[in-house]
Amino acid sequence: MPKPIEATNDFVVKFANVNGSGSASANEMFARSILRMGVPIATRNIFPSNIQGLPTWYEVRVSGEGWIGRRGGCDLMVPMNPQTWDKDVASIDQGGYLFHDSSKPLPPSKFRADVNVIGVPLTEMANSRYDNPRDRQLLKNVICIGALGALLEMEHGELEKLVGEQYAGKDRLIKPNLEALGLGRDYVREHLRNMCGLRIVRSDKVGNRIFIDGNDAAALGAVYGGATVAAWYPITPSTSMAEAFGAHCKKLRIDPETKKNRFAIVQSEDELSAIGTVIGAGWNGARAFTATSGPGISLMQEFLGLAYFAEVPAVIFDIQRGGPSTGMPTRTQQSDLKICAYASHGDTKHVLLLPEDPGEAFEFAAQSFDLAERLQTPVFVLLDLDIGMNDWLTKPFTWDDKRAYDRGKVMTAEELEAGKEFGRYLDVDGDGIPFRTLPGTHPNKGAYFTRGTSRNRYAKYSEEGHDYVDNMQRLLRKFDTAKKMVPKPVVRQAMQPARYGAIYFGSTSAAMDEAMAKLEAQGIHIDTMRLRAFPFADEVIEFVNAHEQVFMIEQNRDAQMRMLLVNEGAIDPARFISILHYDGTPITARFITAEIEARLKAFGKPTRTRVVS
Amino acid sequence: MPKPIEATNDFVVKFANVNGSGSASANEMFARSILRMGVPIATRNIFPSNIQGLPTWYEVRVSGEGWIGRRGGCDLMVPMNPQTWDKDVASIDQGGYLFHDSSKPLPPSKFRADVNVIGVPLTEMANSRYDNPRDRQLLKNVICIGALGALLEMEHGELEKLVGEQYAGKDRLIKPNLEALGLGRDYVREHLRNMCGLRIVRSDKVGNRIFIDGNDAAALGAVYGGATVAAWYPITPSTSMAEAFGAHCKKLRIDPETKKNRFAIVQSEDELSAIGTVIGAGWNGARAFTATSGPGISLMQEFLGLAYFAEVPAVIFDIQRGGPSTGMPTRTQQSDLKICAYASHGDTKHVLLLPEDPGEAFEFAAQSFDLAERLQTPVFVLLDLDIGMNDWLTKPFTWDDKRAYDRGKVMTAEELEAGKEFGRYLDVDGDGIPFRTLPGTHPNKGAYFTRGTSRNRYAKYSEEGHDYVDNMQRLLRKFDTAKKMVPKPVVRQAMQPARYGAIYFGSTSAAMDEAMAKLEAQGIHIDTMRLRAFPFADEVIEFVNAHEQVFMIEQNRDAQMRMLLVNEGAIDPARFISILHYDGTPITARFITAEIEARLKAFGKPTRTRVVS
Amino acid sequence: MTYLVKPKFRHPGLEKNDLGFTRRDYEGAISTLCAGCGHDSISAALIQACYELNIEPHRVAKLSGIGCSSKTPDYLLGQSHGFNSVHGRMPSVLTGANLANRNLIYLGISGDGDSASIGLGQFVHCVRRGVNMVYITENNGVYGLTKGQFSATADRGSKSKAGGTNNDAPIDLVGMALMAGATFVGRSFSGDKVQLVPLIKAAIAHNGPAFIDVISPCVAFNNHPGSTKSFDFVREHNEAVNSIDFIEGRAEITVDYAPGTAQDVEQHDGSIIRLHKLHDGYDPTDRVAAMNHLQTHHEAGELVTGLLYLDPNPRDIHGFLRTVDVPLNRLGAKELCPGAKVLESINDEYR
Amino acid sequence: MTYLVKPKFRHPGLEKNDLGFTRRDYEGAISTLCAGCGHDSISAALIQACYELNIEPHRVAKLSGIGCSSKTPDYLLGQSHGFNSVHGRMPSVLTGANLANRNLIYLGISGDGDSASIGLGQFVHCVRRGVNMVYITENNGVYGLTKGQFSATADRGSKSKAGGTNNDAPIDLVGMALMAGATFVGRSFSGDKVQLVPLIKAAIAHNGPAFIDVISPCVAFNNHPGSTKSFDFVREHNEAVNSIDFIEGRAEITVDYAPGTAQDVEQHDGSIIRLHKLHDGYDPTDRVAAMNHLQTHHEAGELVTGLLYLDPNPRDIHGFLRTVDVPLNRLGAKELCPGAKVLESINDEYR
Ligand SMILES: Cc1ncc(C[n+]2csc(CCOP(=O)(O)OP(=O)(O)O)c2C)c(N)n1
Ligand SMILES: Cc1ncc(C[n+]2csc(CCOP(=O)(O)OP(=O)(O)O)c2C)c(N)n1
Ligand code: SF4
Ligand code: SF4
Ligand SMILES: [Mg+2]
Ligand SMILES: [Mg+2]
Repeated sequence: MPKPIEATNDFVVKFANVNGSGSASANEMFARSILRMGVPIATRNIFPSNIQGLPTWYEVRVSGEGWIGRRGGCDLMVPMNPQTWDKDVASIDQGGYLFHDSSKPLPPSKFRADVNVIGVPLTEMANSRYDNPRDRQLLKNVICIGALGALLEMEHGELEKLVGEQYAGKDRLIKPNLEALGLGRDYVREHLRNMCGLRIVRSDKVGNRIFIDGNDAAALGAVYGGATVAAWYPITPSTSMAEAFGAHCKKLRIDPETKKNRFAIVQSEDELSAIGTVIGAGWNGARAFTATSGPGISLMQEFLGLAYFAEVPAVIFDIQRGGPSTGMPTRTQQSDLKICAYASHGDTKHVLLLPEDPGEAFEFAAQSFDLAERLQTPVFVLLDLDIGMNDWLTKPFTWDDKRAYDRGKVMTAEELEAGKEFGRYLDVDGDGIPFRTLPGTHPNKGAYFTRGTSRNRYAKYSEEGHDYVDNMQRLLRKFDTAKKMVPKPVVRQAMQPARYGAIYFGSTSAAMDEAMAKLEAQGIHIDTMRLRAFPFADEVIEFVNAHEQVFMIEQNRDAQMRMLLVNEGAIDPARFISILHYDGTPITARFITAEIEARLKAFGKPTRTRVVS
Repeated sequence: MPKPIEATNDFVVKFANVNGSGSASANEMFARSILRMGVPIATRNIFPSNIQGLPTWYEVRVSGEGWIGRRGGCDLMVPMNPQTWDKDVASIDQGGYLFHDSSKPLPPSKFRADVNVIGVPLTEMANSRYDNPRDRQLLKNVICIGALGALLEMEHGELEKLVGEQYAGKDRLIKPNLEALGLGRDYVREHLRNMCGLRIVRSDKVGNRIFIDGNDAAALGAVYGGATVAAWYPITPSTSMAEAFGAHCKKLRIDPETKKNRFAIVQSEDELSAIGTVIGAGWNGARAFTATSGPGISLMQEFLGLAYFAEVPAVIFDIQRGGPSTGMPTRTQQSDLKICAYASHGDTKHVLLLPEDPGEAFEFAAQSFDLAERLQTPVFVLLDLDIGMNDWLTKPFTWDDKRAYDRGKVMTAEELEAGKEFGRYLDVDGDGIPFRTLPGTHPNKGAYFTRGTSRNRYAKYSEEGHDYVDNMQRLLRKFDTAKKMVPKPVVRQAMQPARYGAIYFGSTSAAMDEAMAKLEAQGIHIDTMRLRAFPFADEVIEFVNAHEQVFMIEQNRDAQMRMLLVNEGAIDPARFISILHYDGTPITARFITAEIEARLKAFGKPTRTRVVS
Repeated sequence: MTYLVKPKFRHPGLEKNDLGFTRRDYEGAISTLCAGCGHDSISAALIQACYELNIEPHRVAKLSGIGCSSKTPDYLLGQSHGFNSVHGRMPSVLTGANLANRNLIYLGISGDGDSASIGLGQFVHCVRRGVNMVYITENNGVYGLTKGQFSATADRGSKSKAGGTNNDAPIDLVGMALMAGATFVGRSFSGDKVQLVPLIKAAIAHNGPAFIDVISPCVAFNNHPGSTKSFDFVREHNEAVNSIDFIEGRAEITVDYAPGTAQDVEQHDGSIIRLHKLHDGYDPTDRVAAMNHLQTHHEAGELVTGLLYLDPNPRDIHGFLRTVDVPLNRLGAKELCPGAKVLESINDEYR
Repeated sequence: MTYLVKPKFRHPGLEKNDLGFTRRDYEGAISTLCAGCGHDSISAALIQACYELNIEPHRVAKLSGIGCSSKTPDYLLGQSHGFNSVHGRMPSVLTGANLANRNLIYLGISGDGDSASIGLGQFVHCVRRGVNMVYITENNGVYGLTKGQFSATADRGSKSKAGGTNNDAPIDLVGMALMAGATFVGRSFSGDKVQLVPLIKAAIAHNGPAFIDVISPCVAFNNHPGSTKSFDFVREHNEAVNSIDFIEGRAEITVDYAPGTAQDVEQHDGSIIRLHKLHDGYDPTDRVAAMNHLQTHHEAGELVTGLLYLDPNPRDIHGFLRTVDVPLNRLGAKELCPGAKVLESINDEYR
């Protein structure tokens, strides 16, 4: 028997459950109580594409140091699903703990010699205390949490407080829940003292951070960003973003006098319709968005080309999942970069925003509407399932009340009346961005016909090659303008001058921070750059050129971001070393460090003098 | 007045007409009669997105040397459309000829001093000879051709022979047409002797070549390649390919006994449906294709990802037009490379075939079905409007009767019965290509469930990361196998060892041949490589690496092929010098030579010693 | 036969409507359609209806898909914004435009290919959401712009110009609209301006999804014997259930009709549709009966035209969604952004 | 209430059908749907129908889109090939499969979201082409797999589990199928196997587009009061127009029925559908009357079930296209490739 793992505020607990069995709320209560003790956590739901009956897991990483990427491994397993028992038990780290419902005896073959078994007769306890089968099921989960809390020496009061908050208003439910918590705690105190080397002690590392999922955050960002029209078609993992937008609007967007809605949400019949409605609304001057995932992006391709070419603002939230095709609908990936950046047939380029977490999802969501209206083009906000559907610790949202919406170049009735020249596709300012007018603006000035065909600067249909080329070149100028408007990359200089750089983006961020700290501690110095948008600011290219070799970390198979960098930045691909993680699980610091270490080993020690020129 | 242009078998005649006015058949007769004199020609229709009333042009390049790319410029203009008269007259080369209907006098301001005016009172002649308005209109065009023939000293007998062939069976029409031809000829002989320095003399440069448009050729290739199911939705410029397939099938694919059809053509309700039907048929073992253009490719994205991931054979003919969006529907471009090569969300790669002319369109069309079934994946045949809708001189089609269709790895009932192991996604041969079975094959062996979700090697649904990764890596291996199966690039070594290379593909070929000959004649030596497929064979990358700088000639704005090369070949983009032509007209040798010369001038003389390392 | 010459807009001097606009103020760019195309007559009818209704031209938004028919918005109401979107997907674009600004008049113009082939789904779904619009299909049974292939409204057995026979069952857009919950449904003929203009006027006054299927022969590709969408065929088989007068709210009603021959229906905005019954017992406010009538007569080879169904008190999408009266595109940060203070308390909910 | 427990397939020993197959030979993988889901009962009915009809399991091809309902082909006929395609686009895939091999039985299984929302266009167009298939929608009024949003078949005013109200007019798939030219149209209820099994059998025997809309409650998201697709609601409002017996061609007909109470309709393959009339005067061979009946009763809040329409002599797409009798996927170069000699003369045409 290996030494039992001992750890304080630094371990992984994993719950194995059956989909639809109602364990989620107890599990989340467990996680949140750790947060309330000031200890950072990262939680991840691993769920199937199914409504009821298939296995789900809930991972809680406790990290006093504040690493909120997925860690991998498991120190304490709570396998409540007989279907996956064997696999779950097998996945425990050596010396780890197996916390199980010991009501029914299991043969020894079902356990492992190198794992510490902790049994609590949860079902027995629940059945002997409660009569109603529903109570038995639900409160069993609560007993379990009470027991776990005691095992990890958590503050029981925090669990109790959460029960109070959760059932505020439904007071009838508070007492049995508190009691169940107590039952679990008492059993452990009585029978299982000092059985577990894992513990949680109060800390102050959470600070004022909030714990929220990215879809919810992005939806709130859309409310703050002034979105009024949303059109969407349900698809995992984007559905909860559209639904959260509705929920926020119902609270925040009701006209106080008339009680009417300052928003319109349409559940479209499919994604073609959803993006069409967004484009129609954008054309007519409302801030509009859709939320979708890969298959939806594929279906929107034709319309996206129209919006690019006819220059209509639109915001698309793509909550990326495992592709291609239906792929792994409940797994995470960063594999829609190419189809978003170059959406549609013909020559096109689109703006992408790449938030790293729910905090930035809120920010970028709000900003995307300014960008879409300023640039008169589709703007993609690329989340992924990991950010979108998991709760993340993130800095609290802020808003500057002095911030005004940038509605872009919209010519007003007054300007038209005053005789200002209007040419819908005229590059008056040299930035490639023309003025537009909104329908209904002026009785006899400024009306124009919007089309997806070639036309001249005054929006008249034209099949002349020079009109077409003129327009296509202006669109390139506009894309150049976008470079300066999108969020800048974030650079972190290593503690010593570094030959190596690393580039990453999106949800890789949390794992990357941790990986870099580990490598730095080992004396491996790497400068990093986090991309936050496409097109790339000039400093992105400069960063690459300033390093001999650049690790390019992505969560897809085909190194899609590398392709964008190489193509748009005219960078020699040989500069890049791709590190690709694409099995559908969130990337881990362990994976990144192992990969980087292996590559460096292959090159020879990183501290040696330059070997590549 | 500049010297009138003198040229034999080397000039451009351009007809300006009104869409829908019935001039096409006379113009084509003019062109074909030149061919019959053994003189190579290249003809191009320039037409609007309209049915009747807007301007069209028909360009006939006469090239004794056999250059069949578009030349540009105009030596002899036949402006029959008052709407575009000014523009047409302005477009004549200095010293060129304006051949017009002089029935109505025009003010001198309508002519040019530096252009030779040749007037024939076509309307007057037709009206005085014919009573019926329809005859007047149609036969005026024939008089015109008779006159032009005489002007260029063509063999009148060839025109007469063509009339006979065209109206074979409608003998009643032959006489008036012959008469009209004669009227035109006689007028010229009488009034306009020696007015024109352009002439056509019999030659033997046409040889046994045929004159056919690429859509027709591709359709015939599909017949020879064994396509039985076609599903399509009309879209310019692909419509005529689908329609030609139907026409060929009606002649070549009727069961001689039952008179029933050995083909099924469905005019689908849109492109999503068309590709769905192709995939359904391919899944069920028929050779199936669709024909479309850019907007259709956009709409097919979701299904293309399914076919990639579920590994279903499908052939897609994309007759490219000007994008993005509806773009320039009646103009040519090579701008669907990226959306085809990387079609759909998630990580995907697709096979592209790139014929240079109708001859290769026939070949590749036939071959595409072998590739699709062998590789069990979508195969794109990329034509463009220039190849697809214009008649080209091309080598005659050939077929080897010993050639068998490669139906790929399909496990038979006998093999299953004999106990051969079947795993739908099992890489039995190490080439990444698994076996499939067809529905209905065997009563209790080999059935499987096809899906777009992740699954294991035995086609069972799986959300396991390792099953997913295993499958995605096999797909990469399969793509690697494809490299060796697709048509090889065609290399042409310069007469002297060359520092510079040039890469091109598709319809650029004709202009490129001519440009290279011209440059070579000037002592500029460039090796060239014509790409014929994606993925790239290893020699493509080797070619690039063997040259200091490589001109990359494309008919799109964003250098899409360069992107594919750089990304897939890990080539430093700095090696490429992009030459991009994308105004919707076919690229010309003049454009290419001018661009290359300009770049070389900027670098310094090409014969100097190496300046770049 | 006037329909064979390109329709010319007559400009009767400086005749002005109540707003002071002449007919010319409602015209657009010069049509590039074929001489004699039915679609041009529909454009003329739309121009006339808008002129007579005293609509401010710039308060109309014209939307279409792709096709000859979908080009026509460019040929009318030059002072209105237009949007020639993508093939078959105009309904969703119109829906979005309407949501952004409820105060304009939305004119959706489409073809049978655009709405019945590629666009069938969007057409039906847009109607079922109750979008307030006038949706017109210029129905010629073929794809004009791609040169005459059958569209989904072509009748089974009808012959193409090239000699082919249509095998697929036809889609009846009027039936579809009725099934999808359209609250104003009419059918007319491009050659019958007398019927069409008041229908359009009534549809514009209607405060919900108004659909008019206008049979509009394609002279280039579908006007031959054997076609069921030719001028001759339509004239022969046209069975109007009623003829209508459209009377704006404020107009006084003076004429009396023999009982049973006319029926007045008042719309939501006070306008009155006076129906002169041509077909015994046809009640256009009874949806089920209307559908039955249509099916029965279609089976008998007749083309039923007129105002086929009307719900005089429809609800539109803004009513369903309870949106504010101010157009959403006019709201600014003041109305839309909850501000920093609210955000602080929201943060608290996530701790 | 048996429908609340997960339907179990009973295996009555080794009972075999005429081909020697047991019921187990018609089963598939274990269902992963919710316990009590209506869809599982439909799978059971399909299994039973195929067993009773003595179909060779591998001669069926099962196709579906995406959704809980679209997963079910995996849970039946494990010896058949299946194709779980993309959302809403199964009809086009099935069309292609059918064209490739006319000799299999094509079973299209879909949901209301899959066929009425995203897939409405494909559904209608597939039907209008006359594809020979059995097309079943497992209709629960919601998107089960994405957790309970309204689908396009939800009735206006019906309430979601989360408390929302549906504003959009419902799509009646049966009405759509009838309008689109389906030659066999039925509606049934997942909880009524007695009605459903013979309907499926008759549909399989039908040589054209056969459509059955099966109301199939979603116990997870749409089985609450206020839903019009709950078990209780359907039971209360179910109005069967007939009940049917399906009699295979070779079976002898022995029983006599009181005149006027039963009607025998013979299908193309000789099989007989015996209709026991439950609703006076309902004639399922009269399409227009069927539509009228449906509309009238739907308006009255009733759910009309049974065999609603049947054309006993349909034509299918292969008939329209005049394809050869041999499946196209069996033809080889010999039949398909015209060869080198022919090519030479083709070359000549282009000189
Ligand atoms: C996605 C897409 N597919 C195909 C086309 C080609 N196309 C243009 S118009 C048209 C059909 C138009 O038919 P209809 O709507 O009936 O209009 P009509 O020309 O008959 O008035 C088609 C197929 C297109 N523009 N876009
Ligand atoms: C293109 C696309 N959009 C959205 C989805 C997500 N999605 C999966 S199933 C489904 C709805 C299924 O509803 P229905 O067909 O009624 O089946 P049910 O689950 O109710 O049986 C949706 C929207 C998808 N898979 N693909
Ligand atoms: S082709 Fe037909 S629909 Fe198009 S403009 Fe001509 S007549 Fe009209
Ligand atoms: S969610 Fe509804 S439709 Fe899906 S399996 Fe469960 S009960 Fe059936
Ligand atoms: Mg049409
Ligand atoms: Mg459903």
